[in-house]
Amino acid sequence: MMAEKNIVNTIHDTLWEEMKADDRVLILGEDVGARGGVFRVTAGFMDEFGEQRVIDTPLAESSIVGVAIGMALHGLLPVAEIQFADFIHPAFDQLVSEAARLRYRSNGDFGVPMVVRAPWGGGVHGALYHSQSIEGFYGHVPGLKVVIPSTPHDAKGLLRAAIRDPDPVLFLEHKKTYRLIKGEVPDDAYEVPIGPADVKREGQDLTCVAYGLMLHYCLEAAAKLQEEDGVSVEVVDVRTIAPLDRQTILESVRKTGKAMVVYEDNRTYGAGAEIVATIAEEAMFDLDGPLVRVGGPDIPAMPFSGPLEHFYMPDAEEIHRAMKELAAF
Amino acid sequence: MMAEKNIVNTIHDTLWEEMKADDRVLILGEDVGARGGVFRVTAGFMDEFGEQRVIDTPLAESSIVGVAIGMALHGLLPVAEIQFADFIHPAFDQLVSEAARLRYRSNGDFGVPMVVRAPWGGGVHGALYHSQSIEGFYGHVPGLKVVIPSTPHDAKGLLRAAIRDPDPVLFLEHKKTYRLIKGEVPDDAYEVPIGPADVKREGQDLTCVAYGLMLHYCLEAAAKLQEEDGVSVEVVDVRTIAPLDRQTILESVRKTGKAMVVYEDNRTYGAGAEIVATIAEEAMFDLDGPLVRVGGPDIPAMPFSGPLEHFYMPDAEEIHRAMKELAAF
Amino acid sequence: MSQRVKEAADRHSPLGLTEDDLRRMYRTMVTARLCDEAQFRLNRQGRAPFVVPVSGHEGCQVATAWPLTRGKDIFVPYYRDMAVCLVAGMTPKDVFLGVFGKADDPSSGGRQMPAHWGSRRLGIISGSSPIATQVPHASGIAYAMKYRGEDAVVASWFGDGATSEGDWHEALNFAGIHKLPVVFVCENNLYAISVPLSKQAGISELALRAEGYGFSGQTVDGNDAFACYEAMKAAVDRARDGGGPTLIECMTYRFHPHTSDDDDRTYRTREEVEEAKRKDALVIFGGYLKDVGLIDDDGIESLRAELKAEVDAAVDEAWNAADPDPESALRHVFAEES
Amino acid sequence: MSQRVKEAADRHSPLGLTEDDLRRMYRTMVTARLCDEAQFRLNRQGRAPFVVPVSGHEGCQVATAWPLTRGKDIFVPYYRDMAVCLVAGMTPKDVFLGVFGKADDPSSGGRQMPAHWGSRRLGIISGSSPIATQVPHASGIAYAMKYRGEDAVVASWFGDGATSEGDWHEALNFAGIHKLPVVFVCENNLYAISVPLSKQAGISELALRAEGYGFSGQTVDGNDAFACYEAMKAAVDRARDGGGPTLIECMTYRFHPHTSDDDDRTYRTREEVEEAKRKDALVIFGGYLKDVGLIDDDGIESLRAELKAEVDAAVDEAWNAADPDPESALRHVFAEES
Ligand SMILES: Cc1ncc(C[n+]2csc(CCOP(=O)(O)OP(=O)(O)O)c2C)c(N)n1
Ligand SMILES: Cc1ncc(C[n+]2csc(CCOP(=O)(O)OP(=O)(O)O)c2C)c(N)n1
Ligand SMILES: [Mg+2]
Ligand SMILES: [Mg+2]
Repeated sequence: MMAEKNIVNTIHDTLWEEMKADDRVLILGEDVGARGGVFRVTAGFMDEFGEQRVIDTPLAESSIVGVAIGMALHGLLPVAEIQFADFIHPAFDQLVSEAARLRYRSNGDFGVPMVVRAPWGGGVHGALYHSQSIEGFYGHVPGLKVVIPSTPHDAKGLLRAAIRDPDPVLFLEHKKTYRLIKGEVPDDAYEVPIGPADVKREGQDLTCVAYGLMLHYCLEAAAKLQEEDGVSVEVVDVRTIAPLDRQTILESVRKTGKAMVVYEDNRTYGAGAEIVATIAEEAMFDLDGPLVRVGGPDIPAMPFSGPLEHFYMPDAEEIHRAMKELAAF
Repeated sequence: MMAEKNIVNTIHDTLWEEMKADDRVLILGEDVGARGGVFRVTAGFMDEFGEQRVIDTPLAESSIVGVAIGMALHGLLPVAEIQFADFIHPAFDQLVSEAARLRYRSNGDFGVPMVVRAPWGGGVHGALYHSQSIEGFYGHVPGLKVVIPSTPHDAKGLLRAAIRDPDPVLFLEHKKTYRLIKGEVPDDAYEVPIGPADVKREGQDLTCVAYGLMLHYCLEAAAKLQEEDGVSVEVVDVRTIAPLDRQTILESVRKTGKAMVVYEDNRTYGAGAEIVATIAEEAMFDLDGPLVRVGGPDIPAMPFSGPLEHFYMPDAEEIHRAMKELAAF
Repeated sequence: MSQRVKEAADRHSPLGLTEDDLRRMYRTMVTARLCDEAQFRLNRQGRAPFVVPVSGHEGCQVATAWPLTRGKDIFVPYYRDMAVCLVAGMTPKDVFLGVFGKADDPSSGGRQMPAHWGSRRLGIISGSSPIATQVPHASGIAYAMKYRGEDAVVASWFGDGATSEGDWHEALNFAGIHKLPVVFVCENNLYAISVPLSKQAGISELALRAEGYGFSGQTVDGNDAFACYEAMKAAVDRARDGGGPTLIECMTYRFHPHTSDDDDRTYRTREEVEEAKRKDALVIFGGYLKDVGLIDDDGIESLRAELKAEVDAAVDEAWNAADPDPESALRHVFAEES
Repeated sequence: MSQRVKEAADRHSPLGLTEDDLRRMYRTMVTARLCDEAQFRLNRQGRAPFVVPVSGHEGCQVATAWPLTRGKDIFVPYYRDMAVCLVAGMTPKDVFLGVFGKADDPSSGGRQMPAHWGSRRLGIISGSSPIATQVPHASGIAYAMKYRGEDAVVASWFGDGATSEGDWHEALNFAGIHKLPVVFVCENNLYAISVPLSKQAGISELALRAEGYGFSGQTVDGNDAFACYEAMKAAVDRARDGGGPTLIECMTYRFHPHTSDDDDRTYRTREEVEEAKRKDALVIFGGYLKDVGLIDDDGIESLRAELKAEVDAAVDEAWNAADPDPESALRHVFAEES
């Protein structure tokens, strides 16, 4: 059995099923209760599962994560929601110093089976503080897993895997894909393993690595390039930012001989840098073209006004141009 | 006039001179007063400048930075000390969302002339929470400048430049270099500009890019390789992590045709990734050898026990081995 | 007898408020209300993608901003504070330049969402979206004022939700230790978006926390502009005289959803909202002006009409103003060589 | 008359403390003191690079840890809490395995600095260096206990400096809202390294802050083990009975520098330190045991000798234990397949 769903509904339904299946699972965050979350991801949850399991927290992200860590240390499986990824910064210390280090520092004695969900990304008129990418910060934190589903299918499978994972998982949901991206979601209880990247489109001439909203722009650009110029682009969905699946990326690059990486975060020191560096170190001699990065400009964040936001966001045209150029090299 | 000094004394003296020269400059942090700082960087300051200018703050990093921002917004030039870089994480939000964005979000109307000093780095038996590298996080924050002096000469010049800079500067001092590294420090009032990287050793055969303690290990390894094998290595001191001086690095790589990057931070998604990616994108066709990264392992942080800490830290031998291998390629 | 009544009725003179003050305070409250009505109209018309309402808060905002001295004291508001910023010197046109994200938006040149106020010229510190981050800035500014020996005061405004953030605690603690010239104003509207006060704190009067920082706190009726003014005036004078900080909590209510993106029917009954609207500070303050003979119903009507014309004109001017140049997105990451 | 004196003298029975309790409490305090003396000796000998002293805190630590039930309740200590951890079940050997960073160190296998306690088996939550981060964990654990309907309680210990961190505020606020079974214990030794209480807070009794979170706070003499025990016992019972959190502040003093890396002469007069040592909780508690005839001076001497022999043996065993295998540094980043 399958159903066509968008990503918000998929996450809503998956969380609902997980709550039904295991009462160790509970949800905490700002406005997750009566309001059902500002994106309606937990709509109806409080009525169904009660205030004890669907906790409207005080406006304090550090304690949302810190309290969730405590719950995870005492037998529960908390799923914390940070209302916007931009507001996770006050919890940086609890995530980096505590969640990510508890197992390591206790030599394996303690673990923190916690999921922290955060809607991220731009192109939604959210301005400087409702548009940010944060995977560059958290991907660099050993002990923390960072996943970014880009399709409804992966959203369900990765969320189930994240809730079952014995370690802390930062689960990033791109806001613009929430309702924009629809797809088939199997009814059965499957998991998409945390770790493996996924080839979302097979190709021979060029490898394009991306995740989040940009993955869809890359698929759009790849289709256009196939159509118009007969160039076949392989599009790899990173899917798990950390730990990074180097093998899948390198296999694709070795096959096509050309690689580009696309991400919407500020370009410099962003996640794409590690991917490019990995390819350069491991597969440079398999390349017959330059390594190309398409990323957001190095400005503090995405401005509000339409023209400024549009200036910030990489789009399918820009990606198509870069692909075409690289293919022609 | 010159004097031979170590880095701690240089920073002490430079801060002292700045305080003498401009009463808008003040210092705030934990134990900076009577205690003179846990590394004695502000020893004697409270007696000389008074409690109003040398502020022992409450144990609260977010407010150390947040209050310093307020001071900077109202005509002062605060120099905040975070006792150990590992403890800057609670201030992540004030640094990223506030200090780094105030000028941008106000369209240039406001600025935050603030310096945040933080002793960082490992190899000092500091264990998980007194050994961390943080430049990978903050280098990725447009609006924030991140500098890392590795010699007494640069420490003075960069600190003077940082205090005079109209924007927020994160000033990272490697703990192990504090007393280990001595050098000539001119008495005159010079600045080392924020931005330019510095070729610390000229060479023809290979470029080695590093900063902090690793820079010195690289210089040591380079000398050994010159001596034993007549290989001439050019060692580039990044010195300013952000904004990154790509030009100096690329010029060196184009000259030598071989490049390696060394850093003690966790390897994956660390600052070295951006440097390698930059070289790969801009200079791949000038390379006649693989791009090599030497970095710390991807474990949460440096353990306490001697054998474990030693396992973590890259050292001159390991770097020498990598250099020799690359040179021989 | 009528004499006694008049005296009993006179609440402003004892507070040092002139009739001119009353007129200008009322004008500002009404202007804020009209800007709010206009921005929601624009939002429904699809001309303003996102707006942040002030309605319900105008009384306590104008009354707590009034005791500050423009050009000397500093305002550290949050997004809800349109009326605070009007007192500080912003105009309806400034408000709508922000709403439309235009190049001349004084707060951010269209970079930030509407209602993210800021202006160096007016002494309004640029605010962000993250809640409570501005409160430590106020403490730092107050420290600088004291350090520089200025006879100035800084005030910071925030909501009830903001009091839960670590930054809020750290800011008040720092201010208390150094007895800084700062006034913290909590606009307690009983909700942080949908989260009710009972889930925000284990107490019902947040002003209670001031004692834990070594200064005094006071809870006042936010619909009673005079009560708000009296508390704020005393706090500002005390701060200016070296008496240290004060926490003032104004019990108020937000008439509209949290923002144009919110649907408050999921968490507030209509009865509760209607009940609150019956205590509208604007109506109460207008009523007082009538009682003391400063205005009558016709006067209120014509004033509304006059101000509405102003607001409508501001909307048109702002609407026709230029958008930012796309390339300008690259500017002001760092200071520019001048 | 002597009857009345005896009653006056008997402080333990009314608290439900048996003579066996008193003996074991005293043993634990003395053991902690002896471990402290040993670790500083080792530090001077260059055998222990870094040690964290407990001396001065033993009384309030043992007394506040005592009311918890091992195997059921949870301990969330900070680095100063050697005596808390001895009550929880750690042994001197465990302490020195940590001091020497050995493979069998139960807290971290030599990965963390000494005094970074932790043991799932003993119900001691692994602690880090960052101050106050453990306090929200305690609130989360307490929430889980309540959610699971356990008849358990969690206690979190921290210093005076910790109360300034945002995390501390957020943790207490959360606990107060949900009336959680948690006790917050502040070991107020008047300094955070060198920063005196007057620069840490605008108040002198931190327990005052509890009211701002909707529960009660109490300041007790940390040198009076019975006062500490009485307050803690009441708080633990209240928490277990659904009465919610309590903040207990024990006024104590650190006899040694902050750590072996510190030099406290820069910020504390020797007179102040000597004065504090004259109020040593250990001596006072021993004195009480003598008053009630449970021990005499010879007994105290022989007990010290007996325990010192134990500690010295523990030092030797720990010293001779194996170091961690270097390669093992790569383990436990994530859960390992079992
Ligand atoms: C750090 C942070 N977390 C979450 C948000 C999302 N958010 C915006 S406003 C708001 C509620 C604020 O409530 P309150 O402080 O009471 O002010 P009010 O809107 O009621 O005036 C929330 C949760 C945010 N902006 N910043
Ligand atoms: C977040 C953080 N900031 C700074 C430090 C450095 N530091 C370690 S202990 C300490 C003082 C703690 O004082 P207090 O909480 O009173 O506990 P005490 O040591 O007095 O028992 C400081 C500043 C730290 N460990 N963590
Ligand atoms: Mg509110
Ligand atoms: Mg202390």
